Amino acid sequence: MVPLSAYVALSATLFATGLIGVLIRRNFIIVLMAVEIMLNAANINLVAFSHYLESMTGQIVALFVIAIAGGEAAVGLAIIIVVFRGKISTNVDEINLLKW
Amino acid sequence: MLEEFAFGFPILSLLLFLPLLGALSLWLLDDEDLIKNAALAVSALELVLAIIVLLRFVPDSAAMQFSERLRWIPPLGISYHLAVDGISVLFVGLTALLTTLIVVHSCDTVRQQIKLYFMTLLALETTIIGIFVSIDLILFFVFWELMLIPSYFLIKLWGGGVERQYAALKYVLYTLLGSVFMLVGIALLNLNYHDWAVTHHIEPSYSFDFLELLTVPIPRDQQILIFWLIFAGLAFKAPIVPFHTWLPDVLLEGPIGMAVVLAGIKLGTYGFIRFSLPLLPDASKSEGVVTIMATLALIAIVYGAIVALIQPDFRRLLAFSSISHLGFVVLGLFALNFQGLQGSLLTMINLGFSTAGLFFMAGFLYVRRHNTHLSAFGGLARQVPLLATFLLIIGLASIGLPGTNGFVGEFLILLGAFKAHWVYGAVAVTGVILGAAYFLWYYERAMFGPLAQGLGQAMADLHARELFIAVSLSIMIFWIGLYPAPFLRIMNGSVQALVQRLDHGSAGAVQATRLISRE
Amino acid sequence: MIDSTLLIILFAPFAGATTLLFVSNKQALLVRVIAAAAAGMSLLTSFYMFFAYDPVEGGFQFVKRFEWSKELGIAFYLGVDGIGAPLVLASSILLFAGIFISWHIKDRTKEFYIFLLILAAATMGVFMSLDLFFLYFFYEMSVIPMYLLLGVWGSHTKGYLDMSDPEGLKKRDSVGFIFNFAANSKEYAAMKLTLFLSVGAVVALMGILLIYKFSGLNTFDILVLREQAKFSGSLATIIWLLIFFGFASIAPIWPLHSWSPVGHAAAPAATSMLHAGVLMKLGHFSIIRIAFEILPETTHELMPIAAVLCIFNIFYGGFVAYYARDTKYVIGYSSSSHMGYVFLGMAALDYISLTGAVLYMFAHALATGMLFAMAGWIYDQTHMRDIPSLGGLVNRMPFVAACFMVACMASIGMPGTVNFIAEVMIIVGSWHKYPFQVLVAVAGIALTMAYLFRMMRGVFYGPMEHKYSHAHDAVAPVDRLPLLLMIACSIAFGIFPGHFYDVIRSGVDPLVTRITAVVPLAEQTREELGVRSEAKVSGDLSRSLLPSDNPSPLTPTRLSSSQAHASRGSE
Amino acid sequence: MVLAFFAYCSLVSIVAGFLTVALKNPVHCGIALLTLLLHVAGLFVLLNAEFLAMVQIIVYAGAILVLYLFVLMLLNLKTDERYLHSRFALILFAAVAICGELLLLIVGSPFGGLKGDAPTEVVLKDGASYAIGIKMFSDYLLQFEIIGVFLTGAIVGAIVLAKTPTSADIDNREG
Amino acid sequence: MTFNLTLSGADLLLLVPEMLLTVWLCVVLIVDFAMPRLPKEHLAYLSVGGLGGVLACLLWFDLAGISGSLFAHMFVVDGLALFFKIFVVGATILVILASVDYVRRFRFFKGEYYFLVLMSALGMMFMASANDLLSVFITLEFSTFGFYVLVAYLRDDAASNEAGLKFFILGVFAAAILAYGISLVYGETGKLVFQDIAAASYTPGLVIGFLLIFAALGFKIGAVPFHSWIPDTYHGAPTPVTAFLSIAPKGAAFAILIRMFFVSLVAFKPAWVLLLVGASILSMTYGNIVAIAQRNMKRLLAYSGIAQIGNILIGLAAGTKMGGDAILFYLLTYLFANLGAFAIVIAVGNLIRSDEIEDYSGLNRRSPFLAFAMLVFLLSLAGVPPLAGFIGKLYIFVAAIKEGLYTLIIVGLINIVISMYYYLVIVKKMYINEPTDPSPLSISGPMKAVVYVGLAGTLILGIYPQPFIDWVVAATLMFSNVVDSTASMRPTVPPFGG
Repeated sequence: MVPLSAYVALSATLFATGLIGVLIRRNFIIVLMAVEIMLNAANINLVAFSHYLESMTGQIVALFVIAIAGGEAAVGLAIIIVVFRGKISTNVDEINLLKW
Repeated sequence: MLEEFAFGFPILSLLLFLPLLGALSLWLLDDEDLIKNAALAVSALELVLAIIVLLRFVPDSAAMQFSERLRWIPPLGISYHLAVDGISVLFVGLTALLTTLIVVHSCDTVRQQIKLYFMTLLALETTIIGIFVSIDLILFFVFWELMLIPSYFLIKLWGGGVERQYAALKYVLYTLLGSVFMLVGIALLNLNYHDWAVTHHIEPSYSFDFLELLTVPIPRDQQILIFWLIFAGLAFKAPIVPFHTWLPDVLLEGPIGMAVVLAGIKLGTYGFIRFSLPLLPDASKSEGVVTIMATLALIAIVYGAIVALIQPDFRRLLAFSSISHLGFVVLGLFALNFQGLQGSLLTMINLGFSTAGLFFMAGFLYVRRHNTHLSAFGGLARQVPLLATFLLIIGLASIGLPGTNGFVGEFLILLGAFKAHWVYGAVAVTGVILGAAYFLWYYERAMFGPLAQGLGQAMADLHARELFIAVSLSIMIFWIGLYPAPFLRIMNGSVQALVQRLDHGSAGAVQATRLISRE
Repeated sequence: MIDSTLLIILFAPFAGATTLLFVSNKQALLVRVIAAAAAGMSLLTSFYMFFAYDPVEGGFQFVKRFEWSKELGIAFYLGVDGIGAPLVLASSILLFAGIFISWHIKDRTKEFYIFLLILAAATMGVFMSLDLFFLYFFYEMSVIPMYLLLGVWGSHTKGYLDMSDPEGLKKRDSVGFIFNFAANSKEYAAMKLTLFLSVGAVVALMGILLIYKFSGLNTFDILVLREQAKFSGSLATIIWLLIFFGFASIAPIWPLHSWSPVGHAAAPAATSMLHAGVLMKLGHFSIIRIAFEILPETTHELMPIAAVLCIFNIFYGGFVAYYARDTKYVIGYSSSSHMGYVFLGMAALDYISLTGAVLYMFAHALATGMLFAMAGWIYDQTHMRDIPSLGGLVNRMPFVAACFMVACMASIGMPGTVNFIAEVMIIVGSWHKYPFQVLVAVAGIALTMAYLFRMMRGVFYGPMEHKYSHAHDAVAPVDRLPLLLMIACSIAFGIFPGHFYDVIRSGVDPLVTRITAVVPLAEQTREELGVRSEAKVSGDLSRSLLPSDNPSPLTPTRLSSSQAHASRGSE
Repeated sequence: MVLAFFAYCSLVSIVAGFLTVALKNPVHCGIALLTLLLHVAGLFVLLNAEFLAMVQIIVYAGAILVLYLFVLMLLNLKTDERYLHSRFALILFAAVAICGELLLLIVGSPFGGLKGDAPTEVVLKDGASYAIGIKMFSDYLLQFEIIGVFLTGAIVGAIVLAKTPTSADIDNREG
Repeated sequence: MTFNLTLSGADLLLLVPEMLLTVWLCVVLIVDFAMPRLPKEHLAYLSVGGLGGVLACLLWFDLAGISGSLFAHMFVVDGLALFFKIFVVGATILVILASVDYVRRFRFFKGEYYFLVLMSALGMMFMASANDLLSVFITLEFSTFGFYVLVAYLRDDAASNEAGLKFFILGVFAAAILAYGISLVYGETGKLVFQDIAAASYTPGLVIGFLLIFAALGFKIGAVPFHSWIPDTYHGAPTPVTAFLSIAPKGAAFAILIRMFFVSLVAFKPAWVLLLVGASILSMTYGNIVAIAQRNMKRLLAYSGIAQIGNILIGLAAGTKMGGDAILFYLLTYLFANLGAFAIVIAVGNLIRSDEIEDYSGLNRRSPFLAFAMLVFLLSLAGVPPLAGFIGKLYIFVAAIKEGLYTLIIVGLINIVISMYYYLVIVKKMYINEPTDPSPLSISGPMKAVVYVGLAGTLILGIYPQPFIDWVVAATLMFSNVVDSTASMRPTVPPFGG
């Protein structure tokens, strides 16, 4: 039997990977992908807890997370397309009309 | 509100406010002659009132007479308290007389803003009378300060000199600087009254009333402090020597009327004899105070006389002679004996005739030459004999020639001074000698000798009004000189009481009055 | 109708301001008339309030209370005591005068009057608030109108730095300059003023909040806090310091004063009047109302701080005023200097001195109001505030010159004006505790005299430049009315201060009793407060002073030595 | 066996996750992400969540990731020369430190939440899909409906942003 | 595993406002499609009408005291929820009215604008009722996605696109963090409903979970250090959207924060008070100091918004019922003042096509009404009596001082002065400076209505706030037992202690 902590450790590793990815990558699309990794990390957690806590709630939350991710991906990619039309770039550094 | 009319009729209030009312009524007039006559009438009426007061005054009494009392600011113990006694009553008459004479003199000499001039002058008279009749210290202070305002304008607007602005400001500033310290002194008297009441659990309250303040003892140290605080105010006004620098400027730059008032009415020394000495007897007779005051007085006498000696300008000369004379007065005061005090008091009155008279004379000269500098004169005796005569009469009075009023006063002072300490007397005598020297020397140079350049037939002798002034003054001079008894009798009672109080000190005297008032 | 006197006083200006919102700026006369009517209403009611105030009864009168917020313990609680009443009166007098002083403002008249009315009403609100919250509410409310009034309608000292003396000395080299640097912009002045006041306000707010918390009463009601709030030693000290320095910054006490003259100088005349006349008094008043009422012991302990600082106030302000070259700076610094007297009177914590301090606030409001009004007039006529550049204006404006003289006299404390009474009281009351300060104060009076006369001479006398020959005197009744009103009040109250004194005293007495735990001296006869104990004394004296049968009290005649001895023993 | 499958899936997931973040070419990143998603689905199977595993593959891998790849193709992105954020070193240091601590704390945490009403045997009896369905349409009905509205809105939003407007959409009648 | 859903008519009644709005936004969308010739501002009035109905319904709920919970307590209708729903709907109405002129600038998809605004409003209404972490996650994302689109709505404007992109990236990042945090909390407690979580013990997983959730919500409200999207997004977004974004989501997020801290985490109060104090101090100070340097009105309001959030966090840090009341009240004052200020920015922006502060020079001469209204709003934001902001700030401070948060209050007071400065700089520009172009400005009817509502709200809340105070006090009644000031007296539990 796989211990719960293994799942948690896996999820945490993935979350950390995604987090670092979001923070260091310049390309917006890859940043979005890193966010997807983080969401997946959350899902692993949820499903694992659902299993070990013998409650369906976790799975349902995971399902909603997937749905939300889908909706946001649609909107987000639309935004990226809009920006791309204007600037021909998807890099964080180059989108600097507004100073940080 | 009104608590008492000792006389049955508020004659002092009338005396006090008549000139002010006159001044206000002048405002309504437009015609110049009418204004002059009205001003004359007002001042004459005032003089008549003053004479009535003098006649109804009970001589040889130390009591406060014609007392009027009205609560003004009860919680602080400030009241509208008017009264005269032997010390102050003569000054009232003097003021009324001099104002009348000034009005007479001004009818010819003042050319511009006549209405305003007479209004200011009459207002000034009110404030000066106020100073003399106030028994409440705050009321006194009020008039003391208010006097500055008409003075300031008189000097500034009608002064003859180019530096009159400066002189006016200097006068007001100096006097005010002193008076604020005097105010503290007055406040301290009040506080002392209060504290004494608190510690004795008697009707604790504040009071600025001179008579009530007399009823409490004051610790000696505090007396000395208060003395010097009040001294600051009085010394500037008097002026006592190191504080005198405004005087020559004002007398020179200001109009004759103002000069007459400042030189003739000795407000500063009146303050000493009215308030400082009776309220602060222990301080007044303390060795330090006496020594300092006497020293200052002697310095004033000698310094004033010497400086006067070398003045080519008549009015400047008079200014320094006035300082010198004031030295006599102060010396007499701080001789602290009956003769000295009486002499001082009389001299203060005398100066109102002699020094003021000399200023009138200077005015007469000024009208004729628009200058009082020696270079403008010479050989006048032949040209204007009347003027020369009266100048001599008044001048001799100022020197103190026997037979004139000056002699009586100075004699009494010297007597008092010798009695106090022979050195004082000895030094003071040199002042008399120098006094004779500077006046006579100047007189000789101005009146005799060759006729000055440009001094032709244009020079007219005294005309009627001027003659009136000169004669009035001369009458007074000879009256006091030959028969001073009525005046001395008026003073006697009060001066006697003062001397006794000085002897007893404040604590001793107080017990008596408190016991009396409690019966 | 219960008693809505205070509501009328307070809300008449607000109502006026609201009405003005709906009036077009083009109808300038209507705007002015509405403003004047609102202020007049307030003024008349203030006079009624002041004279209807019953000093025998004392305490807070005309009280109005509306529950405002139960959760926070706030009530809209109005009432005046003997300290608030005169200051309300002063505010309404200055507001009314200010309306007329500003009669000729052309630029955005409506807005000007709106802000002026709000400013004045807010100050009145402070003086009548019995709730800490509303006190602070109105206090803070008065700041912003100041900003706009200064910023929009204020004046610069144009090219001040480049101007030179008749002697050819650059202004910037003169001694006065170091105190006035960078002050030639009205925006700067307005911002500085607002920020200073805001800092002071938040410091005070901190103190108020601490009172609120540690009283544990869940109320801002000053009367309740006064009776029930107890604070431990160090806490009370902290609160007191916060309250004191928070409010003293508007007063302004010495190291915190620098906004004030700058602000005075930049402000338009009516604003300077209100600013110097009443706004600065908010500080003193609030200290009295909060620190004195709620923290009496601490006040007793710490008030000497004010006594020390007031020396600097008096001297520093006085000297800078002496060296200043700008009419409004002179008056501004003189105000700053004179506020030292108020602090002195407050610091002495004596019945008389505190009464004097309150009276002085009133007196100073009138005197400074007049001075600023006329400085404003002169500026309007000549567009010049630089004293050496002016001169000889007496020929062009004799009426203003005469009024200026009166105002100077009042400011100096010339007898006959109410300032004199106040000064005497402060001196009398403070001597016991602070003799040195009293001497400084009287020297300050002389100093005041010096700079005011110096200014008067520089402005009104001496040779006049030709370019000022178009300057006008205040001839029209609307121009003369405010000046005459202020002069009349100053002199009338100076000569008849009886009611005034009684009113203030009725407010001061319980306060000082609480603080010093010394029973007021005439406590036994308080019920006959109007007459007090003097009646008896003077009765005795009048008997003893009849001239005919009594000798002068100078003469210690009828006293036998044994009697003297006995009485001396009893002493 | 279970352990080996878990080990396989988790290791591949981690590597794929790392590659997603680290690779230069966005398309390669997408492929790595796809790998990750598929292996996570495997983990779901391991946890008796077969319905979720299918959703993961169909929706996530099938729809969302394809969308990504489609956009990448559409925009024709090239490999980045400098692919890291300009301030990456600092951020990386901080992020690694924070993540490390996070990891330690989380792994050390007990995660002993209250047991629910769906023990494994019950779920296995009717199947995970059934269990999810029951839950979804009873307790979580509202959220489900909200997601429905959300997805509608998302479609409209995406269209509004991304659609090339036709002349009918350009509405200048009102100025 | 049995199906046990029962919904009575009374239960459904609780959902009526949301259902009404859902139907209405579909109506708006359909009307837009079906009647392409309909002037678009009619859509705005249509939306406002629908929202008016929702508002009426909500007010009826509030007055009639209708409350309850559905779906295993995951959807609650209580005073707090109703307050925030009214808040959100009110803000939405005002924003739609303020948008009418601005929407004319869009070249296409004007109708969808209103649809998306209503969509976001719907999401925020659900947020107000969310009582479990799943609902929090879903409704948060629901309300935010609308903003992603709205912020980037000016498709031809690079700044708007960029703003949308930044907002989106950080938004989904926050969503991922939120999801992960929820998963951890779920793992530690096995529950998602706030009340159930409250029973949980104190473990690192739970702490980290809540920290992550707080971080995500911090992104939402823009508290430092999660504020970085705020200035750019505010700057780039269409101004009405900025206005909307600056108010409604904040309110809704505070509904969640209040529930989370006051219900779930009440036992750990000493720990999170420190956290909130830190966030509050940073937000206030950073926001105000950076605001001083701003040259653009929207950016300035963005930074001032960060500072205002810091102020509101003071109330949360107080952690008492009174703190909650103060937050609600402050949000109300903020609603009127901030929305009013933005309305003016929109109006001026419409007229002179600029948001630079410099271009506000002499506004008083060009339009006294606008300048005066702006003055009132800015001063209210600065906290000057007799305006609403003053009461709001005071309420917050009173709540905080009762808990002894002296440092926080001192910092808050200092910040009032700092903020006074930059608000006054704008006032100076408007009133003292001379306009470069003195032509007068006038604004349209709907905009005027918004400004009047803002003015009225700002003044009424400042002068007679008692009814509103009563309202907020009633709205947080359910916390009076949960959180009281004695909670702070419990022994401190270190956040990461063993």
